[in-house]
Amino acid sequence: MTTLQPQTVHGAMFDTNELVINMGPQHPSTHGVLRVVLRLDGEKVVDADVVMGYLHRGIEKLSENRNWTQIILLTDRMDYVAAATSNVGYCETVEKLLQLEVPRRARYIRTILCELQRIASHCLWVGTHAMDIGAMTVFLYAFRERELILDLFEEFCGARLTYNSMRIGGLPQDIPPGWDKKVLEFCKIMDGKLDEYETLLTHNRIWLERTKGVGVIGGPEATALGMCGPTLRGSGVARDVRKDEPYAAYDEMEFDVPIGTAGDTYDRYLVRMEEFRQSLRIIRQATEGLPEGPIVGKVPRLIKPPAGETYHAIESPKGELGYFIVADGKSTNPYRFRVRPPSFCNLQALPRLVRGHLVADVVALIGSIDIVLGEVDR
Amino acid sequence: MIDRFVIPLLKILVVLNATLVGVTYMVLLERKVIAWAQSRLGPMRVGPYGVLQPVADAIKLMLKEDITPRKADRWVFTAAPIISMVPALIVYAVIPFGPTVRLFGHDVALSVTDINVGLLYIVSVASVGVYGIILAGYASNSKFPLLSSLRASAQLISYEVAVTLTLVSVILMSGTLSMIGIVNSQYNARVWFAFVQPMAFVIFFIGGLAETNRAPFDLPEAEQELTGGFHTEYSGMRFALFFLAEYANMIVVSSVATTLFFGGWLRPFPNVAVLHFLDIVPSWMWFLIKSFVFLYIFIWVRATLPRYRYDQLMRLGWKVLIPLAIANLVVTGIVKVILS
Amino acid sequence: MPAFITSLQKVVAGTTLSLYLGDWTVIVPATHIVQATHHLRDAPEAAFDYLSDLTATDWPPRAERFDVIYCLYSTRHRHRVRLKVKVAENQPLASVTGVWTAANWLEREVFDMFGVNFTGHPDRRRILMPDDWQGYPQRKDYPLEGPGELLMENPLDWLKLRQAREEADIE
Amino acid sequence: MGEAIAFYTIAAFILGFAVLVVTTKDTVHSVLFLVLDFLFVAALYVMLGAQFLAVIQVLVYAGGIVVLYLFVVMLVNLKRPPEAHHDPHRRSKLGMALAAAVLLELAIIVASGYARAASPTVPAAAIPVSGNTEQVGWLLYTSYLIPFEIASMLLLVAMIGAIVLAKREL
Repeated sequence: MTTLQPQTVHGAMFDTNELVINMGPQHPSTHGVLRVVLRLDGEKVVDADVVMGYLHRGIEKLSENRNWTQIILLTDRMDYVAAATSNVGYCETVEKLLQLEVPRRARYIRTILCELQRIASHCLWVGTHAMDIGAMTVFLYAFRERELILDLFEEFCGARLTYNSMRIGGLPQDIPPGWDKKVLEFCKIMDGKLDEYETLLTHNRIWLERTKGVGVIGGPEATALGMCGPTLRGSGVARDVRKDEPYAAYDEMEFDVPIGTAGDTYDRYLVRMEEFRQSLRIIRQATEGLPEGPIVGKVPRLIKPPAGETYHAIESPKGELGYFIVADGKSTNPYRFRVRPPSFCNLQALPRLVRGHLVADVVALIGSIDIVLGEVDR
Repeated sequence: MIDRFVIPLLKILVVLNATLVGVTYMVLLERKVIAWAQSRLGPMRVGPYGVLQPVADAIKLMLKEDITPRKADRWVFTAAPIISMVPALIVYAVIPFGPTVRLFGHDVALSVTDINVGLLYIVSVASVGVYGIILAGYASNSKFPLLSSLRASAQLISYEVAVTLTLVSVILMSGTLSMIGIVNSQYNARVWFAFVQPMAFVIFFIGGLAETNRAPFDLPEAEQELTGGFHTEYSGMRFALFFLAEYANMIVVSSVATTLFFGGWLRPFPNVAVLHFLDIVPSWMWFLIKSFVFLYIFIWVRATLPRYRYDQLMRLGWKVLIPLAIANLVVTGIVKVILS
Repeated sequence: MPAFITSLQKVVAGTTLSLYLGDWTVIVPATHIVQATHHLRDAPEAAFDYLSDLTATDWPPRAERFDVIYCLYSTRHRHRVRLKVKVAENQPLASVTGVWTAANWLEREVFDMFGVNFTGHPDRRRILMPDDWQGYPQRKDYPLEGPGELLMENPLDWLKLRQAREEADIE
Repeated sequence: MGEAIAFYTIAAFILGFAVLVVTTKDTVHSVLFLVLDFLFVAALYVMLGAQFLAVIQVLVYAGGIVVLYLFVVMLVNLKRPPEAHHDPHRRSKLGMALAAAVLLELAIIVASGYARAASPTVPAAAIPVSGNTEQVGWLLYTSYLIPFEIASMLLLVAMIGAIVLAKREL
């Protein structure tokens, strides 16, 4: 059921009828099960309504009935292309509630994992985004490199997609011997491959024509719309949780936050491409300066935070991933578990972005705001 | 009797079968070349290096359920794939694969026929092919195919203008509309027309990409936007016909480009006696090699470039290619008058 | 105490404060929410231009059973505050979509999950659950198994639903 | 003999499709029959040795103009309310009378036309070029230059008019 109805457009001479089409939930470029109802005047989008919930599994409700450790596994299933980041965010929130100190080595490894995850997620983004605009080779190139990251994760925790790679207070296990060498090796490979993607896209005239001036949104408007992450930074707002409210070991890292100027699809693309490089920079620093020491803090046998609530945000590849958790101090599960999903908040901008553009731009914009439906619907 | 009936029929048989086999292998070639471009292997399971993949594809498509949507326009829905396939095949009637050769005691021209308006024949038959796409979109009674068929027909009609104008420049150079005549005039002029009409060739090739709905102009079947385009509702062999028609059209564009701009069956520098040893490669082979190069470029472009947007495509067609083609035509005419 | 809280207390009467784990929480009377949020967004010392999150918590035995929580962030000053409002079931709560457009979907989600009665919302529909869903899943008294489905299996509801689907099909 | 058979077959098809064009209920089908009609007319031209004209017929009419017809028919909502079919101002008798008059005129022309052979305006000997296409070109740019230019002006006017009508803002 949707609110969009086709209307009659009155022209000077003729009246024409609008067309309402359903993009999704089964559509090759809605990145899963998103459904966008478009009201079209010819090929021009007059209005769009986003319908979601097809992947709603009630993770928030589920978590209120699981104990604190079991929830880590559920957080994997939200942003499934960046599962480790969700793990880190959740564990840190609980650590904040428990007022638990995490060892420095664990924080460093978390940083490395988060940044590897960011590269993996951005690989998927650049691949699908380019594919949506018709450049299909980039997709396979990006997946080739994502594969290397998945191998690294597999070596670290045994899983390739849903890692369950964190524990409250630290890590489940230390990194395998030689893993840090492989990470550095990967950084070297990735440097060259990034240039390869950019050769295919950044100065390609068709790519420029398809992305420049498409979905322009200014900084203040984007902020008010609750956009976050690279999507917001593309509009020139230097908002990065890693810099503003540092977590893990980001306060010890040196990196820049790239921001765009025009706020269009091309700037969002450039921001993310630069983020690849900044992530590599962080990984290098963290791997080379990896301190020795324990990997788990002083975690109580029974995890039962005192009554209270907190909101803690981290920078996931998609943007600000926040956890709002209420503990009642009595039971061994959270009283309220709330996720602030970055994809959801970015997706909210979609109707605003597509209005007045063509059907082809809709897919470009869905790609440009980089959503994962697992996280939108939870 | 033999010259009048048997040889033409044999020629039709050979050309038709060669085309169909070529088309199916074109599909394999495309999959392989794109796979190599994307650091993959492509089909490898059916036969050594996947060479029997087209056979498997054909069997699969023929055995698939043939679905007609309930609210579709049944007759038109059935006719549409045929309408798009037939023009793609009958165009081959006028394409010369080689000069007249002597085979088994008969003089055989290596083309099905040579008519004095051959070039116009190709253009007009190709213009009928657009019906297949429009009708497929209409008859499916579904919104995405309809949008796609509108895009396709607008695209075909627009680019046809530019392409036809470039052909006129070639006609001015050759003074004939016969395909064989055009090749012969390139022999007499001692130069391939691509070198005297570079602009026309570039416009023709871009227009050819657009007319065959190939990347970066594959908007009508942009699956990322229109979930498959005008053949969304088709399945089985009817879908295959659209698919084959596209590849057949690609071969047509490559053959026409070869004939008009790259000397058809002529070897490089046909008038230079020193290069006589090149004749060891038969003339029809030269034709195939040249066409193959174009087909390869078709695939290469697809693996490399993103897709244009509808309005950008139209702008390119009407505001860039057509004015350039007209300018090229006028300049050609003026130069021709001055030189004669 | 941050300056914006002092100034908020001057503008809105009846606020309560708490500080836990370094986060400030301000409890505002439900009737003053728009006023308070407007102040927090526009006052130069506050400048909360970013609505990080908007959510709710259900505390069933309490008369004002819902806490509606606004997590605010300022991109200029880089500080946070949590605004909290207590509302009873069916008690109208003014929407803050006029303050931050981001509130649109977040409020829809709170409505969908808790049934908080937002007034003045431009597009108050369910967002994650199907439009014809009964009940509000995130409430503490929402059955965890069985009855939620049974609500849908009420024969009359089923008939209505089926009829609606058939009509949609015909279109 | 063979030629006559071919001619009458083609003529029968042309007439048959023409009847189908006006009698078919579905407008899109009717346009499709029109295409078939044009294709058979082109075949008739080939029989007359006018290959150029045949090819142009297919290119311009079948491949170009009717495509636009199809566009219009497909996109314009043709489902009229039933009362529109009973036009109170419909004058079927007047229509019949006009049709009869036209038929009569045609009959007179045919009957009298067979008596004297039509003389070509330009004798074939006056054309200095050979070949089908060349002859058409020669005639168009010599004896029929003014009609040709007027026709092209007319098309230009029609084109501009269409743009003015359709464009929402110029």
